[in-house]
Amino acid sequence: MSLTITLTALDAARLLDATSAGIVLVGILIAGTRSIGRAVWLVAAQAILLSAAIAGVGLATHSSHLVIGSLVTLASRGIAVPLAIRYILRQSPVRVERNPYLGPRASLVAAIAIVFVSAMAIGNATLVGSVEAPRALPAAVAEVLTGLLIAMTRRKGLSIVVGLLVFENGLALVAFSLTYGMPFVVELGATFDLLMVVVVVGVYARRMLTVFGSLSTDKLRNLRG
Amino acid sequence: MIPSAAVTTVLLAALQLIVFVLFAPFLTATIRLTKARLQSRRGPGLLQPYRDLAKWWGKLPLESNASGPVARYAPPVVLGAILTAALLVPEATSRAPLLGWGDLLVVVGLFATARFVLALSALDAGGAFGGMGSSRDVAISALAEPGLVLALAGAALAAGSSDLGIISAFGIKQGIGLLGPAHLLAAAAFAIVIVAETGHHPVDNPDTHLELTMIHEGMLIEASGRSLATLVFASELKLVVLAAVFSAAFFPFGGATEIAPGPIALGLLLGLGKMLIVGQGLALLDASIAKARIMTLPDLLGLASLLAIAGLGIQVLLP
Amino acid sequence: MNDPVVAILVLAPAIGGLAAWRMRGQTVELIAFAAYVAACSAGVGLILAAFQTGHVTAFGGIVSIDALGAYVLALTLIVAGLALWASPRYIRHELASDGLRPHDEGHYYALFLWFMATLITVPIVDNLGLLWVAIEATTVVSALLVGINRSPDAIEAAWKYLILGTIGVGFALLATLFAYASSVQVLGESSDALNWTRLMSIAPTLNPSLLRLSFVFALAGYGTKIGLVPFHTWLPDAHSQAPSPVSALLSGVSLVAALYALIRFHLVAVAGIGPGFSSTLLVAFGLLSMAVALPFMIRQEDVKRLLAYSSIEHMGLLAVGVGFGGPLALLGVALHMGLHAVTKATLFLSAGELVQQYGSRRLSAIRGTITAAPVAGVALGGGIVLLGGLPPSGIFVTEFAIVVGGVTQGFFPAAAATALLLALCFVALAVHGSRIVWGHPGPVLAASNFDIGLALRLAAPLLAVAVLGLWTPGPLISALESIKAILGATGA
Amino acid sequence: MTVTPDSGVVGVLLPIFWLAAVVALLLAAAVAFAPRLRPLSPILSTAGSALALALGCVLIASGASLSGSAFHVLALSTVAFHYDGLSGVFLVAFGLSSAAASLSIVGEQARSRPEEAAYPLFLASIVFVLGASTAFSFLLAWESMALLSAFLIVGLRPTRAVVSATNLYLAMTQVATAAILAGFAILAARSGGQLDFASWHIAAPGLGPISRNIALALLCIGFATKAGAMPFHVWLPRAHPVAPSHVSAVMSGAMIKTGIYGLVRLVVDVVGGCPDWLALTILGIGVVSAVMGVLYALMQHDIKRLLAFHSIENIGIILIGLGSALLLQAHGATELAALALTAALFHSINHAVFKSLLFLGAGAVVRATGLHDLNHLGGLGRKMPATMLAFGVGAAAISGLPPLNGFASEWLTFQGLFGAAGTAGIEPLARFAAALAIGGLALTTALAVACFVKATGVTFLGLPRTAAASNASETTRPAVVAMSLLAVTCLGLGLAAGPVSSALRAVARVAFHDGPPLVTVAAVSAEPQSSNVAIYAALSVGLLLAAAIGIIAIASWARARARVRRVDTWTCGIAPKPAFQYTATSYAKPIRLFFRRILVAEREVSVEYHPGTSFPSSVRYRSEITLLFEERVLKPAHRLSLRAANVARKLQGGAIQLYIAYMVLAVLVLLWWAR
Repeated sequence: MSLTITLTALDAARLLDATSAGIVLVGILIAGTRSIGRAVWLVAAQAILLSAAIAGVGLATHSSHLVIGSLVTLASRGIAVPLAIRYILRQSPVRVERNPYLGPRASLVAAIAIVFVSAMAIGNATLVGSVEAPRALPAAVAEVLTGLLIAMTRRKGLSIVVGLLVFENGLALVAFSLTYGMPFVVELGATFDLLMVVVVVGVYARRMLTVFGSLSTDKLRNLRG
Repeated sequence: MIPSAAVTTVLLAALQLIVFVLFAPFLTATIRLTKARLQSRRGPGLLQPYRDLAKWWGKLPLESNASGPVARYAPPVVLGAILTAALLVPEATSRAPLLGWGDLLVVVGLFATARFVLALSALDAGGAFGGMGSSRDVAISALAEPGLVLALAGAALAAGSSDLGIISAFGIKQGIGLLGPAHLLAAAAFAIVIVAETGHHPVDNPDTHLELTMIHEGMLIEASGRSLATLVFASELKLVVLAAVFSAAFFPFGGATEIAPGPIALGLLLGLGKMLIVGQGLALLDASIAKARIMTLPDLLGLASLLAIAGLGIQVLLP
Repeated sequence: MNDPVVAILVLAPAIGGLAAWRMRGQTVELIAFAAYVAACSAGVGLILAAFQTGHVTAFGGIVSIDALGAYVLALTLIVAGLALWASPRYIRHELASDGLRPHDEGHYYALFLWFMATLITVPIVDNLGLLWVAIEATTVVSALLVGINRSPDAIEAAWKYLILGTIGVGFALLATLFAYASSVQVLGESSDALNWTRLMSIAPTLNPSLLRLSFVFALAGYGTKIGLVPFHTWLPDAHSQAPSPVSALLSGVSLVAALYALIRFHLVAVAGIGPGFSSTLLVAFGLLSMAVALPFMIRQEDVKRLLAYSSIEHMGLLAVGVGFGGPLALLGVALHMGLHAVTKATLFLSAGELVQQYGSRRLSAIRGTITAAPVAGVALGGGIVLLGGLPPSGIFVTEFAIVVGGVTQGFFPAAAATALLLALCFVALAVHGSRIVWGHPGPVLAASNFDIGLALRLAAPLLAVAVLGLWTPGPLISALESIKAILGATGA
Repeated sequence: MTVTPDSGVVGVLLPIFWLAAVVALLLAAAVAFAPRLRPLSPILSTAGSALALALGCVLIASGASLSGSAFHVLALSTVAFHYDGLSGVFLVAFGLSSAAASLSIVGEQARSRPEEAAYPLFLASIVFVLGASTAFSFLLAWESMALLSAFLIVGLRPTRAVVSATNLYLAMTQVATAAILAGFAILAARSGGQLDFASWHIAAPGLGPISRNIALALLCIGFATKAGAMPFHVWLPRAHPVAPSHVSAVMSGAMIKTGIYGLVRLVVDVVGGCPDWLALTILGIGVVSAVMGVLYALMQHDIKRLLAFHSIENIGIILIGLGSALLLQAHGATELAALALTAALFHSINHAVFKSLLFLGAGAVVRATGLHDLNHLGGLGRKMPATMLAFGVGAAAISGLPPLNGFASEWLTFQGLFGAAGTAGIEPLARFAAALAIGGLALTTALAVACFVKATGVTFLGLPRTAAASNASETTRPAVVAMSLLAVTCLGLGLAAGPVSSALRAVARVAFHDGPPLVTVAAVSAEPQSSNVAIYAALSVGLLLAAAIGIIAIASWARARARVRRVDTWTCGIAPKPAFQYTATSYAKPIRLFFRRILVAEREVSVEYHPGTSFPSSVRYRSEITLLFEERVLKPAHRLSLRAANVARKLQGGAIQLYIAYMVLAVLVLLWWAR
C-alpha cells in the first residue's frame, strides 16, 4: 500500500487518551442538549472518535482485528444506528425534550460532576489494566454513568434510547481501555446485538406512535404494583 | 388384740356412715333453731328435719310432663356421690375410714359429680326456675372451686400429701404450731367456700320459697316425694361432709391416731362438736347479714381465692 | 464428533424460524414442531452424552457442555416443548378474538423458535463473552414476543423490558470485561481467555479486585435478567403481558438461563477469592428479592403478575441456595431449578387458559374456576399447592434441603428468614388460589370445552413434580449429584 | 423393618399391625374411586384405625420399638420411622378416635369421592407423623397431614366462610411449620448435618445455650400452633366447626395431639428437657388455654364451636401436665416428672376418647335437626335417647367427674402440680406459679362442669325450642355403636385408671431416659413427697359409688314406678312454653357477668311493640363476646400488614426512569461495598 503510518504503542495510548477526553466532552454536550436530533448526531460523533482510537491502536499494534473492529464500530455505532434513530425521530411529532426531570443546564453540571467523581474514584483505584492510557478508563466510566444519567432524567422515549447509546459507547470505551477490546467473535456478537436492539426499538417506537401518538414515556405508566 | 385392716376399715366406715346419716338432719335443725332464736322466733323443734324427710319419703311422687329419666335418677346419683365422699373424710380418727381410697381431690370430684347431675336434672322439666337455679348454682360453684382447692392445697403442701388422712395426722402431730398465718388464711378461705357451697347467707337463702331468689331450692322445685327427700338429705349431708373436711384439714386436733374404742369415741365427740360450731357460725351469718346480690358474689368468692393464694404465697415464698 | 449435532441443535430452530416467518395455520405449526423435534433429538443426544462422559465439547472448545449446562439445556427443551404444545390452542383463540392479527401467527412461531434458539445457546457456550451475547439476544427476541399483540400495556411492558434489559445486560458486559481483563493479565491476549473452563483453571491466580468488580457487575447484569430485586422491575410487566406460552418460557427457562450465567461467575469468584464475597451477596439479594416479592403477592389484582412475583420469590430462593452452598443446599438448588421451571410453566399455561376463558386477567374476575373451568382451574390450584412446597411436591424436598443445608452451612438467620418468607409467600399465593378456585364465579367469556391435550399438558408436569417429591429416579440422582459437584466444585 | 428387642410374638405382631394398618388405610383411599367398592372405604378406615390402636397397645405394653425406612428422594428417606412407647400412646389416642369416627360414617357417602379418598389418607398421614424418625420424614408426614386436613375441611364446594377458615388454618400451620423447620435445622446443624432424631439426641448435650433456647422456642411455637394452644389457637375454633363431624372428631381427638406428640418427642425425648423459663412458659400457656378456652366455650351457642373451644381447654390441661413435668425434670425430681408426664399422656388419650364422642354426638344432633345453634334445640333426649346417654357420659368425662377417665388424668395433673409446688429444689417463684396453676386448673374443671351441663341440658333436656328439634329422630346405627363404644371406653379407662397409668408411666420414664420403669401399683398413686402417698383407687371408688347409687335408686323407685303422677312444670300457674326455658345464652349469663372484665361482651336488645300499645310483641337479645387475642392482636396485625403491602407496592411505580434509578443506585452501592 502507498501510505504507511507508523505509530508506537505509546502514541496509540496517547491517541486513546485524547479521543477518550473528546468522547467525554461530547458526552457532556449530549447531556446538555434539548434537541434529540442533535443528541443523536453527537452520539454518532462519539462513536466515530471511538473507532478512530481503535483504528489508531490497531495500526500501532498491527493487529488486524482491531482495524476491522474499528471499521465495524464506525459502520454500526457511527452510521447505521444514528441513521436509524434519525429515521424514527422523523416520524415522531415531538423532537425536543420538553420538560425533562432534570433540565439541560442541571444535567450539564451533573455530567461534569460525574466526570470529576469518576476520575477521582477510578484514578486511585488499583485497576491494573493492560493499557497505559490513564485517562481512558475514568472517561469510559464517566460515559457509562452519563448515559445512565440521561436515561434516568429524560421523558421522551428516544432521549432514553440516546442515553442507552451513550451508555453503550461508554461500555465499548471501557472494553477498549481495559484490554484493547474483547475477542473478535464477542465484539461482533455485541455489535450485532446492539443493532438488533436498535431495530426492536424502531419496531416499538412505531407501535407507540400508532397507539399513543407520541414517544413520551409519560404514557407508559400503566403497569404498576 | 389388733383387728385386721379390712375389718377396721369396714367397722370405721359403718360407724362414720351411721353417725353422718343420723347427724346430718340434726345439724341443719340446730342451724334453723339458732337462726330462729336470733330472729326471736321459737322456730321448729330439733326433730323437724327428720319429720320432713319422713313425710316426703312417704309421699306420692309427682313428675313433670316434660321431665324424663334424668330427673328421676339424678337424686340417687347425687346422694350416692356425697355418701361416697363422706367415707373418704377423716372424722373420729386421723385416718379416713376408707384408707387409701382417695384424697381430697376425689372428695371435691365427687361433689362436682353431684353438682353436675343435680344441675342437669334441674333442666329436665323445662321450667324457668330450674334453669335459673341450675345456672346460678354452677356459676357460683365455679367461683368457689378455686378457693376450695387452693385452700386445701395449702394444707396439702404443708403436709406433703393431698391425702386428707395424712393431712390431719400431720396437723395433729404439729399441734398448736400448725396455726401459722398461712394456715389460718387458708382456713378462712375454706370457711367462705363452705358458706357458698352449702347455700347460706350471703350467697343463698336456704329457707326461701320466693322463686326469683332461689338458687339451690330452685333446682329442687320440680322434685317431689322420695326425690325431694333424697335431694334435701343430700344437701344436709353435704354440709356435714364439708364441715368434716374443714376440721380434718385445718383443725384436726383430737382425732384418734390409734384405732381403739376410747380415742375413737373422744374423737367422734370432738368432731361432732366442731361441726356444731361450724353450723352455729352459719346460723349467725344467716341471721346477721342479708343475702347479697348475685352480682356481688365474685368479690366475696374472689376474696376466698385471694386469701388462699396469700396463704400459699406465705408458705412457698417465705418459708 | 459433536459439531453437527450441536449445529442441528442451534440451527434447527433458527432456520425453522426463518421458514415460519411468513407462514400461517397448520403449516407454520408443522414447521415449528418439526424444528422443535429436530433440536430436541439433537439435544437429548448431547445431554445424555454430557451426563455420561461428564463433559461434551464441540467447535474447538467454543461449545462445551458440562452437567450443569446439560441440565439447563434439558429444562429449556422440556419447557419449550410444553409451551410450543400449548401455543396452537392459545394462538387460535387469540386470532379468533382479534388479540392477534393474521400474519402475527407466523411471526409468533418464528420469534418463538428464535427465542428458543438463543435460550439453547446460553448453556452450551463455554466462552463467557458468547454467553453474554446469547443472553442479550434472548432479551431482544423475547422483547418482540412480549409485545406481539399491540395492546398499549403490552407495548409498555416490552419497551421497559427492552430498555431495562439492555442496560442490565450492559452491566453484565462490564462483568465479562473485568473477567477478561483479569485473565488477560495472566494468559495474555488469547482467544480462550474468556472460556469458563480456562478461567476456573487459573482462577486462584486472577486479580482479586478485578474478580470482585466482575462479580458485582455480573450480579447487577444477570441479576436483571434473573429478576433479583432491585433489578426486577421489568419482570412482572413482561411476564404478565407476554402471550402465556411465552410467559411460561420466560419464567420457566430464561430466568434459569440467566441464573446459570450468574452461577458461572459466582464459581469463578469463589475459586478466585473464596466463598465469602459472592455467597454473601447472593444470599443478601436473594432474601431481598423474596422479601420484596411478598407484599406484591399479598396485594395483587393480576393473576399473571401474581405468578411473575412468585417467580421473583423463587429466583431469590435459588440465589439464596447457591449462596448457602454445601452439599444439601446445592442438591436442593439443582432440583429446585427444574421443578420451579416445570411448575411455573404449567401455572402460566393454566393461567393463560383462564385469562382467555374469562376474558380478563383480574383476580377479582377469575373466580369459581372449579365450576367454570375445571381443568385449568384445578391445575392452577394444584400447581400453587405444589409450588408452595406442600407434599407430595418435589419443591417441599428442595425447600427443606435449602433451608436445612443453609443452617448447616452456618447461615442460621438467613435460613430462618428464608423459611418464614417461603411460608408467607405460599400463604399469599394460596389465598388468591382459593379465591380463584372457589370464589363466586364471575361472567365466563368462553365456556371451557374439555380438551384432552390441555388436560394432559397441564396434568403431566404437575404429576411429575408430585412424584419427584416422594421418589427420585436413579439417573436423576446421579445427574443432580454431578451438578452439585460442579456447583460445589470450589464452594464450601 | 426391625423390632427391638425382637422378642418372639411381639416381633411378629408389630410389623404385621403396622403394615396392615397402612395398607388398610391406603386401600380405603383407593376403593373410594372404585364404583362398586366405595361403601367399603369407611369400613377399611375403621379396620386400619383399629389396627393402629392395636399397634399402639402392643408398643406400650411390650416396651418394644418398630423401626424401618423406605423410598429415598435425593439423599433423604421419605418413610423413615421408629415407633416406640411414646408413639404408641398417641397411636392409641389416634386409633380410638379415628376408629370410632370412621365407624360412625359406615353406610354413608362423603361429600365427594376426593374427600372420601382424602379421609383415610389423612388418617395414614397421622400414623406416619407419630412414627417418623427423621426431620424429613416427619415434616413430610406433617405437611401431608396439614394439607389433607385442610382439604377435608374445605371440600370441593365450600362456602366463603369455610374458605376463609381454611385459609387461616393453612396460613397458621404453614408459618408454624416454618418455625419447626428452622428449629429442626438448628438441631441438624449442631449434630453435624444428621437428620435423624436419634443422632440429635446424642448430640443434644453439646448444644450451646443459645442455639438450644432458640431451637426449643421455635419448636414450641410450631407445635403449640398445631395443638391449638393459646395464643396460637385462632385457627382451631374456626376450622373444627366447619369440617364434617367425623373429621372434626379426628382433628380434635388425634390431629391436634400430634402437636403435643411433637413437643414431647422433641423437647422431652430428643433434646432431653428444657430450661425453667420454657417449662414455666408452657405451664402458663397451659393455664391460659385451659381457663380462657373453657370460658370462651361457655359463651358459645354453636355446639361444634363450643366443642372446639373445649379442645383448646383440654390442650391447656395437657400442657399444664407437660409444663410441670419439664419443670420437675429440670430439677432432678425424675419420679414426679414421670408422673406429671404420665398425666399429660393419659389426658391426651382421654381427651381423644371423649372429645371424639362429643363431636360424634354433635354430628348426630346436627344430622337429626340440621341445627348447630343450641338455642334452637332442646328436648332431643326423648327422640334420641342413645345419643343423649353417650353424650352425657362424654360430657361427664370431659368435666372431670369421677369415676370417669377425665377425672383420673386431671387428678394426676393435679398431683404433678402439687409435686412441682412442693419440691424443695425448685425456685420459690416457680413453685408459687405451680401453686397458682392448681387454682387455674380447679377453676377450669368447675367451669367445664357448667359448660357441659349447659351443652347437654339445653340440647337434650326440657322442651324442644323449634319444630326441627321436635321432629328429630335417633341417628344411624353405626354412629350409635361408635358412640356407645367410646362411652364405654370413657368408663373403662376411668375404672382401669390404675393399670393404664402405670403402663403410661413406664412410657414416660422411657421418654425421660430414666432407665427401667418402676414396679407399678394397682392404683393411680403419686408421691408428692417420697415419704407420703396420695391414692385414688379408681375401681373401688367407682364400685362403691355404683353400689350407693344402686341401693338408693332401688329404694326410691322400686315400687314407686307405677304410682307416678304426671303434672305440668310449675311456671307460676301459666301453661309452660318452650320459650320459658333458659337458653344456652341465658344459662351462661351469670358467668359472662362474673368474668365481664375478660369477656368484653357487647349485647344488643331490640324490642318491638304491638302497634300503638306499649306491649312488646317481640324482644330479641343478642350478645357477642370479644375474643381478645383475635380482636386486639390478630386482626389489627392483619390490617396493618395489608396496609404495609399497599405502601410497599408503590415501589413499582410504573416510571421507567425510576426503575433505571433503582439499578444505578444498587450498582453504586454494590461498588462501594466491593471496593
